[in-house]
Amino acid sequence: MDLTFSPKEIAFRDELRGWLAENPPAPEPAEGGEDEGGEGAQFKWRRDWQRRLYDAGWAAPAWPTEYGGRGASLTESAIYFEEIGRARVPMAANVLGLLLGGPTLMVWGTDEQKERHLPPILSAEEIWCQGFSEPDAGSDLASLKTRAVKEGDEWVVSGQKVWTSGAQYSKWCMLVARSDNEAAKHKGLTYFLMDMEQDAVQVRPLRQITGEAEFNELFIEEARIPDANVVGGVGNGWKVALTTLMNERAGLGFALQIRLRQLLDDLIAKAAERGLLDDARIADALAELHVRCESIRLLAWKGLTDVERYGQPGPEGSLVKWLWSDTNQRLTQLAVDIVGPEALTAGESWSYELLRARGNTIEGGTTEVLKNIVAERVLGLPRLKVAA
Amino acid sequence: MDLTFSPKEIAFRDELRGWLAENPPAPEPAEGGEDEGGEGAQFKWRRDWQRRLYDAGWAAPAWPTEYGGRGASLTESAIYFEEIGRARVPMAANVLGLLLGGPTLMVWGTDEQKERHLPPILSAEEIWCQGFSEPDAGSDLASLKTRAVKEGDEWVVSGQKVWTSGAQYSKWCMLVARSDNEAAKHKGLTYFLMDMEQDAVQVRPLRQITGEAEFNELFIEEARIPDANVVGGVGNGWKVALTTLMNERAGLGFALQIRLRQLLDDLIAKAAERGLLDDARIADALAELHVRCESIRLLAWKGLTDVERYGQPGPEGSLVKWLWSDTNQRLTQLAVDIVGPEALTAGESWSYELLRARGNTIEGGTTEVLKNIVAERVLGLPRLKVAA
Amino acid sequence: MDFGFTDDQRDIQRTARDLLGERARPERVREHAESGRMDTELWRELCELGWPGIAISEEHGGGGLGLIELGILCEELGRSLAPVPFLPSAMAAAVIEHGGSPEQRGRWLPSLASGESIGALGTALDGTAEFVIGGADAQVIVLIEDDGSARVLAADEAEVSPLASIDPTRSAARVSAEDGGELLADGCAGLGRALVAVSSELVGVCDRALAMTVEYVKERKQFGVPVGAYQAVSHRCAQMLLETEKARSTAAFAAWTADSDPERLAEAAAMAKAAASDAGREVTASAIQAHGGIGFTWEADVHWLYKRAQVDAVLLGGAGRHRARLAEILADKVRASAAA
Amino acid sequence: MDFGFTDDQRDIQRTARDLLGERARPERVREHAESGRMDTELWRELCELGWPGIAISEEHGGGGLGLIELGILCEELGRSLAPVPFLPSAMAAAVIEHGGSPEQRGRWLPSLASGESIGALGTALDGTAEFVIGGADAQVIVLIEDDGSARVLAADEAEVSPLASIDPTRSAARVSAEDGGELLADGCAGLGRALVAVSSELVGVCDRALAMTVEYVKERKQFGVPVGAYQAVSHRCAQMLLETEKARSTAAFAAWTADSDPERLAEAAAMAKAAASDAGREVTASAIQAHGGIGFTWEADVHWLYKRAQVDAVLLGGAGRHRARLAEILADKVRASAAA
Repeated sequence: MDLTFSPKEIAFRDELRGWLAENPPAPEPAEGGEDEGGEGAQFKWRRDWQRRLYDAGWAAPAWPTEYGGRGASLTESAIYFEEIGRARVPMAANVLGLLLGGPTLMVWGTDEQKERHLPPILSAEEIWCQGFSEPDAGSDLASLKTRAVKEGDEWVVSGQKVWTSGAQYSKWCMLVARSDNEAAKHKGLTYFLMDMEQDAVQVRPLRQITGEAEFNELFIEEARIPDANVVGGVGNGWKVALTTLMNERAGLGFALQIRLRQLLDDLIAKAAERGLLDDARIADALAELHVRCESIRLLAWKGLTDVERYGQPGPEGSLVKWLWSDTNQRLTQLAVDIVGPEALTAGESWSYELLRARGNTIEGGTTEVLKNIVAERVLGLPRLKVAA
Repeated sequence: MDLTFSPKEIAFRDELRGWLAENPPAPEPAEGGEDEGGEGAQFKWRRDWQRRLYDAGWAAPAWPTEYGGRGASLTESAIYFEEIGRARVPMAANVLGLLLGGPTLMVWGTDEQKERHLPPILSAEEIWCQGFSEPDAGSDLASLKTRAVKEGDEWVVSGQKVWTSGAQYSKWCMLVARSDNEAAKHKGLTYFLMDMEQDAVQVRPLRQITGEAEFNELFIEEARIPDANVVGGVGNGWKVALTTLMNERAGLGFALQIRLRQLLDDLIAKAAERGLLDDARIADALAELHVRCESIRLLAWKGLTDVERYGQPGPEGSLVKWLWSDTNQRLTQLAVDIVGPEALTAGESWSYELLRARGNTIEGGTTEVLKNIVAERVLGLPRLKVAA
Repeated sequence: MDFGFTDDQRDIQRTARDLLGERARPERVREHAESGRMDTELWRELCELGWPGIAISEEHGGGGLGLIELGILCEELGRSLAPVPFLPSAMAAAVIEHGGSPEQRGRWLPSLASGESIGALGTALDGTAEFVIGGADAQVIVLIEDDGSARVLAADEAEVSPLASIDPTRSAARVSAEDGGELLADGCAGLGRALVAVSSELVGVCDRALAMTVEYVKERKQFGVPVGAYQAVSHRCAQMLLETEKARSTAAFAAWTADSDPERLAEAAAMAKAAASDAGREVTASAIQAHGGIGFTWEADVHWLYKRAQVDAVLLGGAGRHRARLAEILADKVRASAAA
Repeated sequence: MDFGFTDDQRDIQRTARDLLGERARPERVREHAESGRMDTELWRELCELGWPGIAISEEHGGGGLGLIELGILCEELGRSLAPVPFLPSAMAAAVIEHGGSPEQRGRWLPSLASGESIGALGTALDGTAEFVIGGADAQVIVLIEDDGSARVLAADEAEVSPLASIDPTRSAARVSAEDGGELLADGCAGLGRALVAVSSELVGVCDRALAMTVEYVKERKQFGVPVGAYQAVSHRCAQMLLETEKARSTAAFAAWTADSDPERLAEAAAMAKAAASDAGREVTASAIQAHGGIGFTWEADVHWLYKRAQVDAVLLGGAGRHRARLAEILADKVRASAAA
């Protein structure tokens, strides 16, 4: 057991930290203000920021050097996200392309696909979005209904997707659709790259309880996808999608964990300012959040050790996501008690955090699904078979 | 809405309270010390106490006057249990006969059965126990395996029962057994009165985590039961047993609720003595227990209103039992923090309460089963059908 | 001992529910919430029906009914989230009626009873209340200071700065008045009643959140069966019911004490607010979770309940503050019994 | 950054688990618990293997290993509930080694390292410790007062009254000594290590409770399927794992700081004890519940884990006390950063 960084890792961290200090992002623009191309000022800001990361070689350090990354180790990659979070810089515009699309192509893509797609992902020239969820499928990937029918060397795709973030800015969508109605439920799926720039694809923003629209619905009516844009082979979509999902939590976890730490530090400072650290009830609740925050950090790093020692990330990662989301909800709720009713003023950052946190236990795997995963895959408990 | 007692109810309460004040039970004997007939000193004490209640007409006020009760209303019956709890007198020896056996016979028994059995139940001359649960059935009454086979005008019964309290002192057992293997699961059950005084019935004490043995296992090997001891008809055991179970919680709930109140008052006094009411964390936890205690009291009385207005007790009673058991566990756990490690000394009453409380969420319907009942019968949610 | 409503009370409940079911449909509530305006048409209608004055004495133009009846209306309004300033106005009236002099009652209550004036009640520190529900619409504002003293002010005697609360079905404002207004004889006498009113509203919010959830999870299927069949969901719903019933029973008890056993009101009101504040937060959060992704959307409407619950939960002090108050009452009892 | 054990550490873990799996079978533990005697035979064997001295410096006859290795043994002993006084003895040794003078270390440590003496550690008020684990078997008793001062006493210098703890797998006593004994230079220096030791034991208790539960709910059927398939049970098990892993990760971190970053030990030890105390109570209570009626019986053995967890949870202060300590540390940090 050694909970220190190696000299190489420290050098990596210091280089990044130095670069971030010398290259602060532009000030965050106000919400709204769509420009001519329909790109919001906020998104443009994030795209500009990714370009600067790209120019400096910091857009995707975990990618192999041959694809423009730095071949960073898992630990270095975690350090990268910790530092990105710590510096409070914006999220790279093409985060889904960098974290999910790119890595999925590296595993399953053809040489042509890699050559064609990886460079514009990295440079934020082409934004990617993810079309997995459907309104009627929820946590149940195997019951997807979007249908793909082969016509010559094209696929004709119709259906509806939901929870696609960044769809309005995206050139490509990682789409999972049913290409074979006869095959067993998850065997008939195929993974496509769908060009978003066609009339057959309509994007409708999905407003959430915070009032903003981070996500979208996609309405797809006879969209055309060339056969060359199948990833990983026809009928293999389930497996390819799992690769994407596996990558989903790994890196972001470290950024989220740091964000939680920052919120907690802000809250402790606020409590101190109001003299509430002398209230044993508040002090107890804050200390409990501190313990949880540290547990999340430790469990995240421990998960990394397991990957480095035994290969693939284990389902234990579900514990981190579960604990993080629950803790963020408790933290933002406690903030209302510490800050006072003013925290419930719209536009106040605490009120935003409170509302946004409600999504944490739903997005990226509901807590209920995570508990199922833990029970079945970590503890080996029998799977519940239900009869209709 | 009127949360006061009527003059008649107040008179009832005052009469009982006066009688209890003038007729305190004998001092509680030490544990152990079996007498010749195998009756523990504690049980003899409880039997003597019931005889005194009986002589004064206070053994079962809810029973109709024709059977030796007072025809007390539901509210008076609740008052009875509150006062019994408040006076900290022992539990009547034949509590299962008084609360379950007698009332079940009154609904389902023949005139001969009532005449034969009700008087000795009331006087504690013949003690009753309940033989429903089985080792492999748990919460699933329909899967009982104890078998009853008709031979002439007798039934021959074999099987195993568990969680029968007071079996070693009992003359009669309310036994549910499978009398028809062909019928659908819960249709093949019959409710019997089994004479415990036969060699075919062996009682083995079941030691629990407190070290004592409140409960027993019954091993039944070809016990004989005359056909005249069938209650409610052959094949009707499911319905008859439900009558018993319905009665199980109604009265005792009020005694338990008062007991909880007393424990909480003791704990608050202890906290005050140690200056811990000034600790905001402890004060908060105690106040929360106070709110829960009061909610239990209110919900229990509210349930009674519903019965008086709409007939049968509703499944809302499950809420009271669930909340009570959870609260008692929290209370006894908090006691350890308030009293200190001394509370973990065996023989200390707080250590007994802590250990005994663990059974509360299991006995008389596990919390999991109660939640199922609330979900299905109160909220009308669909029942989960599982496939093996 | 009877926990049920009287026939009259049941009539009030049924009438209110029917009326609001008709006049405060979700679309209408959303429309007003999105534009941040109160529903003046509905408010006028409620005023004509005498709702604002239901618990104000007949002497001052009210209906002269009790807190149980007031609680019934609060619960129904909470259930519908109707965008009207009923609760703040009723709370202000309660504090004036039970803590004011005969002159003050005569001066302020009639217009509150008729709905001609809208009232608001806020807790202040040195003359400033940071967050007063209904404050932006009010003509009559009562400020209670930390020391328990209370003043009634006409809105133009105070500096009123509207705030955008997360719950736009009701206005909010920062209210500041260093001096001015009339000191009430007993600032706290009506506070218990105000606490019961907001607790009752929270009961309505919880009840609706549970009802919406039950309806949703019976329909929504996952892996081929309604999600409500899964224990992860069904036990969550059972827990929501338990929390709601705890809040409901303590609020009902507190309402009863107000009219029939006022010495116990302080304790009962603290209990009710503690139970209702916790229930409001937990039940509405659970409602969002049980709705899954849909629950996080603006369109699902369940978030309005969450937002109302969040605001009500801290109104006149959160659960923690009321449990602290209860602990003081419990400590007093211990001291009293030790002295006896 | 590596959270894994070294090969040597894994060897220690495996050897300990194998040995205790053989020598501290449930029947044997129950037999000793029921008769209230320590397992002297097993203790002798562990002494021969050098267990009691594992973290005592070689200079004083110990193995000179670190707190991670000590924690591994504590965890395994917690898992098996072996009726030996390892934990109290190790805690006493840690406080003497890190807070005593060279003379004191030379006087007391060698016999604790060899197991010739048994140690115990208790927190006292004015010379009296109400509940000292291992106190009835100890020859060397360390008492830490509320003010942080600590004394080492030979058992015959104190009044030792054995107590029947609810956990009879280990002795307990009330220890009183108004004066006498040797004052340690720094009473608190070793306290963090003692906290890590008991936290590690709790991790073992949780781990075993979870393992027993998982095994049971896979086998036990209700309504035709294993109860472990129901979410009410499977999600409970998942929660048990989460609590256990929180305790495990914070205990491991604290053990690591003790050897490699001692300035952070006070904070890390408080975190570990807070997390482990809560986990111990919750996980073992859940284990009983998931076992249903069987779990409430004496024969099921799961209650021994509950009892050990209850005692360990309050040992050297419960979760609440350690969170209060953490809050002080957090407040100090805020003050420091404000001053900077």
